[in-house]
Order: sequence, then structure tokens, then C-alpha cells
Amino acid sequence: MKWPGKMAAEALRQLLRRPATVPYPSVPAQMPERFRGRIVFDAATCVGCGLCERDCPSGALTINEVGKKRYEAVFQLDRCLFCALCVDLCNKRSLAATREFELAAVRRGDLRVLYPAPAAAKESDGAA
Amino acid sequence: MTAVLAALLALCVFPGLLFAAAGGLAAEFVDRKLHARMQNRVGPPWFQPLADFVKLLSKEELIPGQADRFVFRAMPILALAAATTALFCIPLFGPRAISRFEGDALVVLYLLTLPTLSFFLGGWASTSPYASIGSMRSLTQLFAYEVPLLMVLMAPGLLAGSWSLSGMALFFQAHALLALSNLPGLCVALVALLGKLEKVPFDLAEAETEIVAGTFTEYSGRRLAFFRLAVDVEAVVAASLLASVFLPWGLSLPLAATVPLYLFKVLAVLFVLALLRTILARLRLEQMLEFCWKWLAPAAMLQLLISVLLAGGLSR
Amino acid sequence: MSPVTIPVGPQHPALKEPESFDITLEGERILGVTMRLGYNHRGIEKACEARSWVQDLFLLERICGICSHAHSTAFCMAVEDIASLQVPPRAQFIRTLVGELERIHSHLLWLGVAGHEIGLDTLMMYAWRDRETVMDLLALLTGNRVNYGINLIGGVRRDVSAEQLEQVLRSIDFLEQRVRYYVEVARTESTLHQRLAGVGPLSMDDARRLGAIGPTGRASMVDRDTRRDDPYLAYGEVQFKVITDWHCDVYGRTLVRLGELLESFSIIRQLAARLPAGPLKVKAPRKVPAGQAVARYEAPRGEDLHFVRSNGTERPERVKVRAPTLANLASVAKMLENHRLADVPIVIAAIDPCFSCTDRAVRLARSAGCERLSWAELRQHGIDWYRREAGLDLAALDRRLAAHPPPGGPP
Amino acid sequence: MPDAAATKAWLEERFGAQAAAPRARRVFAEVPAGSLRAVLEVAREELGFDALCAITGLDEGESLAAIYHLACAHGTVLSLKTRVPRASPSLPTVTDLFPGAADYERELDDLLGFHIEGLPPGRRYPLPEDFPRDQKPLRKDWSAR
Repeated sequence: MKWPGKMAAEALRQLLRRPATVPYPSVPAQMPERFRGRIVFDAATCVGCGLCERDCPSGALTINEVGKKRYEAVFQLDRCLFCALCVDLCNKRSLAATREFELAAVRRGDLRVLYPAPAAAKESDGAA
Repeated sequence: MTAVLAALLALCVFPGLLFAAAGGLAAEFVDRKLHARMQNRVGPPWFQPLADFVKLLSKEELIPGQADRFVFRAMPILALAAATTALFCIPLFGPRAISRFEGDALVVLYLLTLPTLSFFLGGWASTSPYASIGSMRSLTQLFAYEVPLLMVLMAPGLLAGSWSLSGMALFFQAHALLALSNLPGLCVALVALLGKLEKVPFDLAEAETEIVAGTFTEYSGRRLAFFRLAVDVEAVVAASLLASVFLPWGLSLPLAATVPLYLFKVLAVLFVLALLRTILARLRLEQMLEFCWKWLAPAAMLQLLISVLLAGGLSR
Repeated sequence: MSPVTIPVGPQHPALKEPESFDITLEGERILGVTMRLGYNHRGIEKACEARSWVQDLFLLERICGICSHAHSTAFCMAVEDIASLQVPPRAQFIRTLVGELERIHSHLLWLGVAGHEIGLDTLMMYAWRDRETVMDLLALLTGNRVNYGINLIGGVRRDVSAEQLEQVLRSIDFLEQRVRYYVEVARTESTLHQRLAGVGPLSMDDARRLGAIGPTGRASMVDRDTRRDDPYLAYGEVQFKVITDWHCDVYGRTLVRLGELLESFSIIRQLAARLPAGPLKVKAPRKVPAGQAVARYEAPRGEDLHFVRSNGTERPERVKVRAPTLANLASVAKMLENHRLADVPIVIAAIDPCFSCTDRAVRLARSAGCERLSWAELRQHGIDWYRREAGLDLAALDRRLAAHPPPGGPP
Repeated sequence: MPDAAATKAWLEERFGAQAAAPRARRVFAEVPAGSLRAVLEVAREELGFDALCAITGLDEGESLAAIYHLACAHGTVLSLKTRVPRASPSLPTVTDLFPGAADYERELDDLLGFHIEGLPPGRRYPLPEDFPRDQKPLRKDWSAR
């Protein structure tokens, strides 16, 4: 039997329930373990084979040799499509996908991330 | 001098512009919050309607090049003024309204129709195809819900033998049980009100997915803010009207009791309106006309018949 | 009243993507519809010819945000066909599992959009709330909510663990109960029924003649489903019904989609129960031998066809994508004939259009007599207006923006 | 019920076309442009290939080619290729046989520069109205820069 207002009971039930909305960003969002977020680079283990750079679908990643067997990585986050193919291709596990996804920036320059080569002083750190 | 001051006070504060605007914004908040919670959402904070209003006031106002500038500009003011004026004749916290005279029930109805007419004229004057179609729809709709609404509002008048809202309220203070005979009328009025306030399922005039914003498509900035405020005020005025005509109980109690009672009645009306718009889909124009003439108008006739018979019985 | 033409699109609340329908009306009645497509043409087919096979896989996955798995799987199947790769059964099952989860998410999305188009926003809120469950599942299994990136030529990239399967089954149980509720609502809520029944009719003959596919065709009794007719992945090993409906209108399309949701739940349960053990992928050659292949995939919206031709190099010679919406668009004009303006949004929505898929360079439609402002002029106008009218000085912000133009702005 | 082998045999016998069936439910064949419409029509009437899934346009250097992908209810896909000289790439329309094909044929025109004889008038697809008419992006000698 068709009748208007079949959803009334459901609608009234919702009044007693907590809203389903996740109050992001006041409550941080947790991504699952396999999430493909920002890629991090471990310069210490990189051997500069260039597999990642060759197959990156959007050319977001470049590995530069800065000294003898020392490599730095430059990521263009505005080009990266977060497929994490580079992570799968890396034989030395120098690349890893993180769960970090809040990558918005005001300036395009901020989206260029440099992971310096090991001897170039500090630990590899993120956004400049 | 005091009379002038009192009149000014009534005009600007209570039950004039300030009260109506505050009430309208509060009504919008209640409606939006209930709508959101019934959809399992959080909904806006209490100041959201006010914030929207203030924001719109500060926005740039664009008037289409081909629009009739006078009509385009005047209509939001007319809508707001008409809706606010109607409040003067409605008994709020007691059986007697600020302004009362024989026939004020019809004046209130007329004043409540003016906003719809102003939407029509405003939309028509803006010459955009979306607005024109919205205008045509709002006018067509008007004929569908206005007649049943008028009929059910006449019914208590027939019973009370008065064409004044205050007169009706006074009558039902004396005959509280008789007011129960108007409950079918209340149901009809609630549905008709959805049409008057252009809410789902009768929001054809501003059906977002079909004609963008309908009559309001070309409005922006201040004028849009006034139009939206007018709709809010109309909601609170219409809810007050229904509360005083169909739920007239307890109006002669002391003020400390009538104020919460009034709020309760208005909130109850707003709740039903919010529920209806949450669970129904928008009807098409011809479906709406069919519904109003096939179901709503006969129901209103029935209410009229009940009232006539009862009135006949009383006079005997 | 003389006929008026109203533009629905390229920007319109009823459309989620830019396409343009010019609708000529007499009162509320539609006299004619002209479509203008192509706003989303991004030259992906051309771009594929300049990239390596594996790069193309991820590019093609981004044709569409909703049926991304459909495109990437269809491409993989075509390439594997050319290179004669035997994809391990476990990989086939995982691809099928993700494909069916994608169908659930797409159909629930559609249900919400349909509710919104006819003013029943509550249905949208509920359907999309429930859809979050399947989005979270997809993120859990593949690593992202859309653009799953699970495919690789020759197999899949990620395994599914036993705990994950359990989580999938739990969520499926919940979703099934919700979908049964939506079926109940669709069948009994009269305002909903009034807005759907008899709207956008497409007879079986017309559907066949105009080449309607997917749920649009099946709701007109065109009993075609690539999953059954041309089995691929693991579809040959599971039992399912092809849902058809005789209503031939938007109501029928709703029932077909809801019925397909229930079938998808059953398919997923069968897949979970029979997931074979084994490797996840075989090695794909870098240079695909010369050849050509046609792959068909039953995407949520209908059959997705990929034609791939290789000339034995690292790059494909030609990749052709025919997304389901393009095949269904011809029917839309037919459905709208002599109908009412109020039905336009739901009729367009009812084929579940995905214009990004369809078009795969964005320019403004130029019309005579319009004043056009460039981005810079528009911004300057805003700054001037706020300074004049509201006393707000946005010049400081302007200077900062001038020093660092916002991403995406024109040079 | 036309499976791949039967379809292949039918094409070879009836039209003397070169056909191949590389796997189950897939048939590729080449027919001259002149007999394209006849083959399409007979394939639909006699073998039940009643759905035109897509038309792929190809640039093969000296010539342009179009592949008509036809499907039947039993899952077999018949890909009929026809070649036309690059200098005069003219093909007859099939919109009278398959009314849904108009957009596919417009695409052939827009992206590869086929001339489709008898295509009913309509707006361009998929390129914008103000895109130069002589630029055909999917030809191999065209590049974005």
C-alpha cells in the first residue's frame, strides 16, 4: 500500500540518535593502515636505480645524484597522484607511503618537497 | 505623546519588526536544526540564520540589466513589511491582539498572501528564465493552497460568529471543548502552510535542481537577505496564526503561563512542518494541483460543514 | 506563453558535472532538448599514447572517480589478453570483490542523487551515510576511498586478509539490511513513487534501437549483462541473477539498481567463501607484444568497453575507451520528449550519467552580448567593491596573492 | 548462437573477409569500406549482432581506419575494421542502422578527421565549438604543442 510519509518513523528515530557526522577537523580523521598518503623517502638506503622515477605516472618524483652514491629526492606533491607505485617498485624499501593526507598549501612552492641526501647534514625532513 | 511612543514601540519592537525578525530567525534555526537531526546530521549552530543574514547584507548586490529596477528592489521590502504587519492582528500572549477589528482574520490572510505575490512580481521583474518559471509556479501554487487555507480558517470564525482573530480566541476561551472540532482544519492548514512557505513537497517555485533558485535566482546581497527574512517571518506569523486559531487553549491564563504556552504551540507547529518536509518528495505542479483540489479542498469543505452544523446546533 | 529556452548546464544544481542541455519549453512542457557534451574532454586517449603501459593504467583509473576500478580493470584485461598473461585466480577474485564493492558504492551514490533531484534530501543523507560504510571498506582493502589503485597489469597489488574479509562480511550484512529498507521505501512511499513512476519512459524497442545499456537498458527489459554474457574475472564462478524490470521508467531504473545491490551482496559473500589461495600477480613484460584486444567490463552504469592496440613497444599505439554514459545519452533525448521541466533532473540522473567518463580542455561557452570578465578583472572588482561598500581592505591579501599566485590560477 | 568460430567462418564464407578469432567470444575482421554497411546489416539480421558498442578510430599512417565493435546477446564481440585513404577519409554513416551511433561518428570526425557521409546535423562532439576545425588531435602527427 502506497502512502505518503513512510519515512516518518525512521526520521523520528534519528532525533534520538547522535548525528552520524564526523566533526572533522576538530576530531582528526584516522586513515586505515594501507592508506596511500604522502610518500616519504629514506635517503640512506637509496641506490639511485631510478625505477621509481621512470614509472611514476605523473612525473612527480625525481631522484638526483648529489655526490658519490648520495641521492636526494624531490617530490612535486601537486603532481603526485598518490598511487604509491614508486613504493611498490623500490627494491630497497627507500620509499614508504604514510597516512598523512592533509597536504593543502597556500603556495605552489610549498608543494615541492625535498628529501636531502644523507650526508647533507640533517635527517630527512619534510616540507620546506 | 505616549500613544505615539507606544505605537512606535509596537511597530519597531513588539510585536513589530524586532520581535518578528528575531522570531523568524529563531524559527529558521529550529526548522533547519530539526531537519538536520532527522537526517542524522549535526545541523547549524543557533546563530547561523543571523550570521547568514548579516553576511548577505554585506554582499554585493547585482540587478540584471533588463530587470524592472523599481519592482525588483521594492518587492523584498513589501514582502517583509506585509509579513510583519500581519503579526499585529494575531493574538499571541492573550486572547486580544494589539490591533483587532471585525474582519481582521481576512486582513491577516491577505497580508500573508502579499509575500507570495511579491515573490511572483520580484521573480517576474528579474526577467531570468529560471525566475520567470519560478514566478509562474508560485502563482499557480497560490491558487491551489490558498482556497483550502481560507476555508479552514473561516470554519472557527463561523463557529465563533466573529471575523476577528481576537474574537475567535475570546469565544474559544469560553467554549474550550468546541475548539476540538477544528482539528481536521488544523491538519489541512498545516499542509497548506507548506505551500505558503514554499517548502518540500510544495517548493516548486524554488525547486533547486530544476530551476536553480526559482524566483530568487537573480537576487543577491541585501534584497535576498530581506526576502529570506520575509519567508522566516511568514513562517513564524503563520505558525502563530495556526496556534491562536486552532490551538486557542489557555490564552486567558496569566502572562507567565501564556508565553511558554505560546512558544510550545508555535514549536509544535514548526516541528510538524519540519517533519513533513523531511519525509516527502517534491511534487510536480500538476500533482500538487491535483492533491490540493482532490484531497485538501474537500477536507476543508468537511471542516466547514462540521463547523456550520455545530454553529447551527449552538444557536438552537 | 511563447516557447522559452532555458539552459540546464554547463553549471546547474541538477548536474554534478559540466554538460549542457538547452531545453525549449512551452509552459512546463518540453518541446525539445539540445545537448552539448565534451566539457570534460581531457584528451586522455591521446595522452595514453605518450605514456608507458603502467603509467596508462593509473591515468585511465582517473577517467572517473566513481567507476575508476571499471576502467583500470578493463584496461588490464585488454593488455593481459594481448600479452597472453594468465592472471592468478586469487587476483581475479580480489578484482571482482573490489568491483562489486565499487558497484555498491556507486548505486548508493545514485540513490542519494536521485532522492536529491526530486527534493527528497533525506534519502540522500541516509543513502550517503550508509555509503560511507563501503567507502571505508574500500579504503581498508585498497588504501583509498576512490581510485583504489589495486590493479597492476598481471594481477593485483594488495592481498586481502582473513580479518579484512570478516570486516567486509559484517559491513555487507549491515548494508543489506539498509538496502532492504530503501527497497521498502521505494515501493511504498507515495510521493517518491509519484515522482518516479511513468517518468522518462523508454520502451524496450527504443532501448534496443538506441543502444541503452546497463541498468537503463535492463529497466526496459533489455536483458544484457556483460558479467553473465561475456564472463570475465571471477564472474564465471559465482551465481547471480541479472535484474531486469518491465516498468521502463525511472521507477524501474530505481528498482533495478536496488535489486543489483542485493545481488552484489550475494556475489561478495560467494567470493569471500571461495577466495582461492595463491600468488597475487604474474610478471608483466615491459614491452607488450603487438596485437589488439577488446575488453568489456560491466561497470555500475553499464558496459565499459576498452580497445587497446599494441605495436610491440613500451607504449600503446591506441587506447579507446567507450564509457557507459555515452551509449545511454542517446536515450535521454528520447526520454525527455514531451515531458515536463520538473522531470528533467531525475530523468538525466536516472541513467546515472558520468560525463567525465564520457568525455574523457575546458572552455567557456561564448554567447553574444555578454560581458566577460577575466579572472584578474573579477578579482579586482571584488576587492574594489568591498573597499568601497564595506570598508574592508583586501589589498593586503591581494599583495600576498600577487606575490604568490594561488595554485590553479591562470598565469 | 554465434560463437567466435562460427562468426569467423560466416564472415569468411559470406564476404570473403579476413577474420581472426584470437580467443573465445572475440572476432576481428577487415572489410572494404564499400561493403561495410552491408556486412553490418547482415551481421545484425542473421547473426544477431544488434548492439554497436563503439567505433574506434585509428591513424595507421597511409590510411585511417575505423573499427566497429558489435556485440550480440551471447557475449561475442565482432570488431569490423575498415580502412580509408588518409587523403579522402570518407565513410558512410551507420546512424540509420544504429541510431545511437551519432556521437561515435561525430567523435571520428572531431578527433581523427573522418568525413561521415549522411551524418545528421548536430553539435560537435567532443571538442569545443571554437576548436579549430582543421586540428585533429588523435592523428599521430598532431601534438598539443
